[in-house]
Amino acid sequence: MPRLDKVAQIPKPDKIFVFKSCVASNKYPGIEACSSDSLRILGIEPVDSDEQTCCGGFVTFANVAAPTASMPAVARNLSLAEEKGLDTCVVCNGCWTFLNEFGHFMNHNAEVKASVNMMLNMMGKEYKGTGSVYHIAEMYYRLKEELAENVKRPLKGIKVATHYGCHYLGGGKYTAIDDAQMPSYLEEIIEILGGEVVPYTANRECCGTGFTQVINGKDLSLEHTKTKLDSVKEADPDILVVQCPYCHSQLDRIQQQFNYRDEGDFQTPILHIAQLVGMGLGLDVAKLGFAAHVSGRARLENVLDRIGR
Amino acid sequence: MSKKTLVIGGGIAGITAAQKIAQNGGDVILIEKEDALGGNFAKLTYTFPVLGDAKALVSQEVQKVQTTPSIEILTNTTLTACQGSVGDFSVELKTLSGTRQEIVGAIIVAAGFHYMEPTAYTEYSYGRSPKVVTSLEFEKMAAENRLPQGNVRVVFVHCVGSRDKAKGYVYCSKICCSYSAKHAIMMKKANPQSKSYVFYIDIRALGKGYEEFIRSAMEEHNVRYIRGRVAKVLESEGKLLVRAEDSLMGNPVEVEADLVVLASAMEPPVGSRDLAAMLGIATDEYGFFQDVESNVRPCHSSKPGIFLAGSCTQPMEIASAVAMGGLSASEALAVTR
Amino acid sequence: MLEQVKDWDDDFYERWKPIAMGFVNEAERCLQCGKCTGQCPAAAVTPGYNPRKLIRDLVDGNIKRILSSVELWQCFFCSGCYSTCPMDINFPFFIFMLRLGAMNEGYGWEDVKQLEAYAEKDYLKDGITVSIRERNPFVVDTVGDIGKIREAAGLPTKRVVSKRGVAEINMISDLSGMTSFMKKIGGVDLLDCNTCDDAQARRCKTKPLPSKVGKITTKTRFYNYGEPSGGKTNAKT
Amino acid sequence: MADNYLEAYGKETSQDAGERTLKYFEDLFSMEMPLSRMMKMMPGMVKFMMSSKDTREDLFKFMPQMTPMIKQAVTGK
Repeated sequence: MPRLDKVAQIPKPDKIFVFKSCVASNKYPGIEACSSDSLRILGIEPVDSDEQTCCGGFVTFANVAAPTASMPAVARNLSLAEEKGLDTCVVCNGCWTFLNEFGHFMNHNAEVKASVNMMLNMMGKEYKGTGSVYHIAEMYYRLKEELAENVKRPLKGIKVATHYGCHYLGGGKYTAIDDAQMPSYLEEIIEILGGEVVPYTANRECCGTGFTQVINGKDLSLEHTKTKLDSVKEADPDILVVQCPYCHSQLDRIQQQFNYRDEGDFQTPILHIAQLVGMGLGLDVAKLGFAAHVSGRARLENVLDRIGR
Repeated sequence: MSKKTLVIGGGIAGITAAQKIAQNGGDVILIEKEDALGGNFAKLTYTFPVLGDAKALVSQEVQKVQTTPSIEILTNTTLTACQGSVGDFSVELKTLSGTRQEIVGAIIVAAGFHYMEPTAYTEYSYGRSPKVVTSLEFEKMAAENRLPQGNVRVVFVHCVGSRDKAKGYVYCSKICCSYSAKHAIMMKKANPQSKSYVFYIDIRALGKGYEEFIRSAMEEHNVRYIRGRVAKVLESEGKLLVRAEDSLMGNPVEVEADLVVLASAMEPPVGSRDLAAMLGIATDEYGFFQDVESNVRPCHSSKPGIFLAGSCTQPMEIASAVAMGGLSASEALAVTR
Repeated sequence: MLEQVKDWDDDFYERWKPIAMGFVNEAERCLQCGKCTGQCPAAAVTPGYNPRKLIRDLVDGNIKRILSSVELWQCFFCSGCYSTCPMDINFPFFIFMLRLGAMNEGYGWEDVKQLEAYAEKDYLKDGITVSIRERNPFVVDTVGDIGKIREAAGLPTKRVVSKRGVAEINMISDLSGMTSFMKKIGGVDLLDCNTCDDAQARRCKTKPLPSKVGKITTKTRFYNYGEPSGGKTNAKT
Repeated sequence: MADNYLEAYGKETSQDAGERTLKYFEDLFSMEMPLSRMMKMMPGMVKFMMSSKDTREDLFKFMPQMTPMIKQAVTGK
């Protein structure tokens, strides 16, 4: 059950700083396009900045950079939103955890904050720690009423399964808007959009990316992804909705690799929650960016045929 | 003339205290907020470490207090106010028919405990799957002969809410190890075809015969004990998948189960802090009533004239609750004469 | 060889805690209950990997065993252990810090150097960690040009981080010592389907792992907590 | 090739390895700014200064803050 007290604390601002994610921009541009456009339809003007870089979470937890390098990078990105007096909205679980966790850390450690600010001062910036970071799924859940009013293309009869990913609920054990073990807010969003929720056993399992394991421990990663995909296939949803572009990329691409290596026939389209909401809100099909999807393309077309293009 | 003693709580500790005072010539008002005496004891089917008939035992004790003329029993009654000091407390009781004032010389708090509702343990599917039950619900199932039949696997999970800083309490609930063994044996007796698995962290058998009792579950009743805390219980095609680590072997394991029994923590009785504030006595960080000195004065509350008995002070088995009821009775008699 | 308890660094953890910027705490509370391992995706596929054992060794001070282990590098960073931990031990941070420590001892560089290019060639050069370059020929065949899809979605053909932004993260990298650290790692070249020839594409389609190149010599790690499993047959590959 | 970590470390104990590791983390997370560390930062700052006009301006604005730190690093006070 969602923690409604936490949800109520999320503001409904006029404008929000939309933090772009690396995978969303460069692999699945539909996520980037849909996140901004859907927020605009729901009454929040997205603001972005081309000075915004990556969150730096990947390079940090890949141990290429020490936290001493990541703290200022996080502070720099957060200060871009602070300059404008806005909160930040991210589309990726990784960005959410990383910005939140390290931001929280600096806010509670004056010494570190001072040394980070010394570095930022050199570039004419300052990190105050006033802004908050929200995940776009949180924002959608907060804007439930607005969402319900604006559904233009109901997902009638579409079976949707959910995958929450690890770094939002796991890392946000006490800060996320839902319980880490049995979340249900994505299901609620799907029902608002008119879809039909399909449960499956491995819902709360990791997608198998294993952060860097997909690169240097590929056997482990693939083995885990296979169990996940097998369970998804059993439930046979029309769409598997995720809220993290990294999970999106793993689940989408690994299906194809299995298919090519004759280790199964996986054809489940993976959609980011921003794309699903964009679809429900009636965004132009080109904006959904389905051309960048690797697996289940035929099924995706079929879904579009059923709900109208 | 001696004064009356007010006993709060009609569980086994309260019943014992009332009996002992009456045996020694004192007068007692025994109040119970529910409509029958017996407390948590009355909800059980068997006792441990000797499998005694819990219902028969407790009704025998209840009958004793009911037939003693110097014990006035007020069910559906709560304490609403308390003033005064040792030897002269004026208390206000709210009964079904209205409020009444009483003057008592001493008060014995035997408010019992509450089985934690493990609703926070969403990883165990509690509340979502009807096949995941608490130990108390298991007792009820056993009493009503509703235990699963046939070739089934039953998983018992220790430490649900105990020894858990994140979702429950840091303390150990002390009796779960023993009663889970009891449940496993009950399961085996009710359905010899069934297989029982107990997931434990440490086995704490803190009483006479307890270790032998738990060993007998393993040795005579063929219950599998696996060291490791259950990580999650998933529903899959009508079965429950129980994931845990067999931490003695260091391997993750999965059990396909038909029933999962959660040994939920013993927590302070509902409203213990309010009751403590009304009486002017201290509670500990969890809400259990605080004794003034736990070694030699376990039943003295922080206020003279108010004594504590039973599991409202700490998780406790029946035998200790009875002993503590007797102890607090003698302390109460000492100040009411 | 027999493990000598007198060799353990008993107060390592206690001394480490105040140094580690708050990334490392609560491990002393560990009950060894195994709830973490029970839900761990990495432990499910490699029985040798066991977060409980790593915590135990850390608190006991058997530093040699942790730092030289292969298992240290098998964590999925999924935070599942933290989310179920009854004592709120944030285990992924331990892994993160211990890996840095292991690298200081000379272990695990072969894993890190496959990742270094993401920082050097993508993150610091363009400001974006995952670049538009595709390294999977299957995907190129299916999807084609991402730039065109971006255009169709109403986005600029390429997401560009401003020069100023890139200059700033480069300075952060230089100032914090990340650049020199990366130089030490060396790194492997990332493949790019746009520049690769057909022969390489064929290799990619049949072989899942990119070939390992790079300068650093790294010490052999050991399966200190269990037998090798999965496709990894021994530590040397 | 050693087949066990105990052999790989030879006579070294966990205390030695732990000592090294602690030293490493102490250096990594040190908040102090000795001269050597400041010198290491100079090339990065120069690179940043050279990258464009407005970065130069921002860095010059920082100079007043910088001077006492350099002084402190040089004199060690």
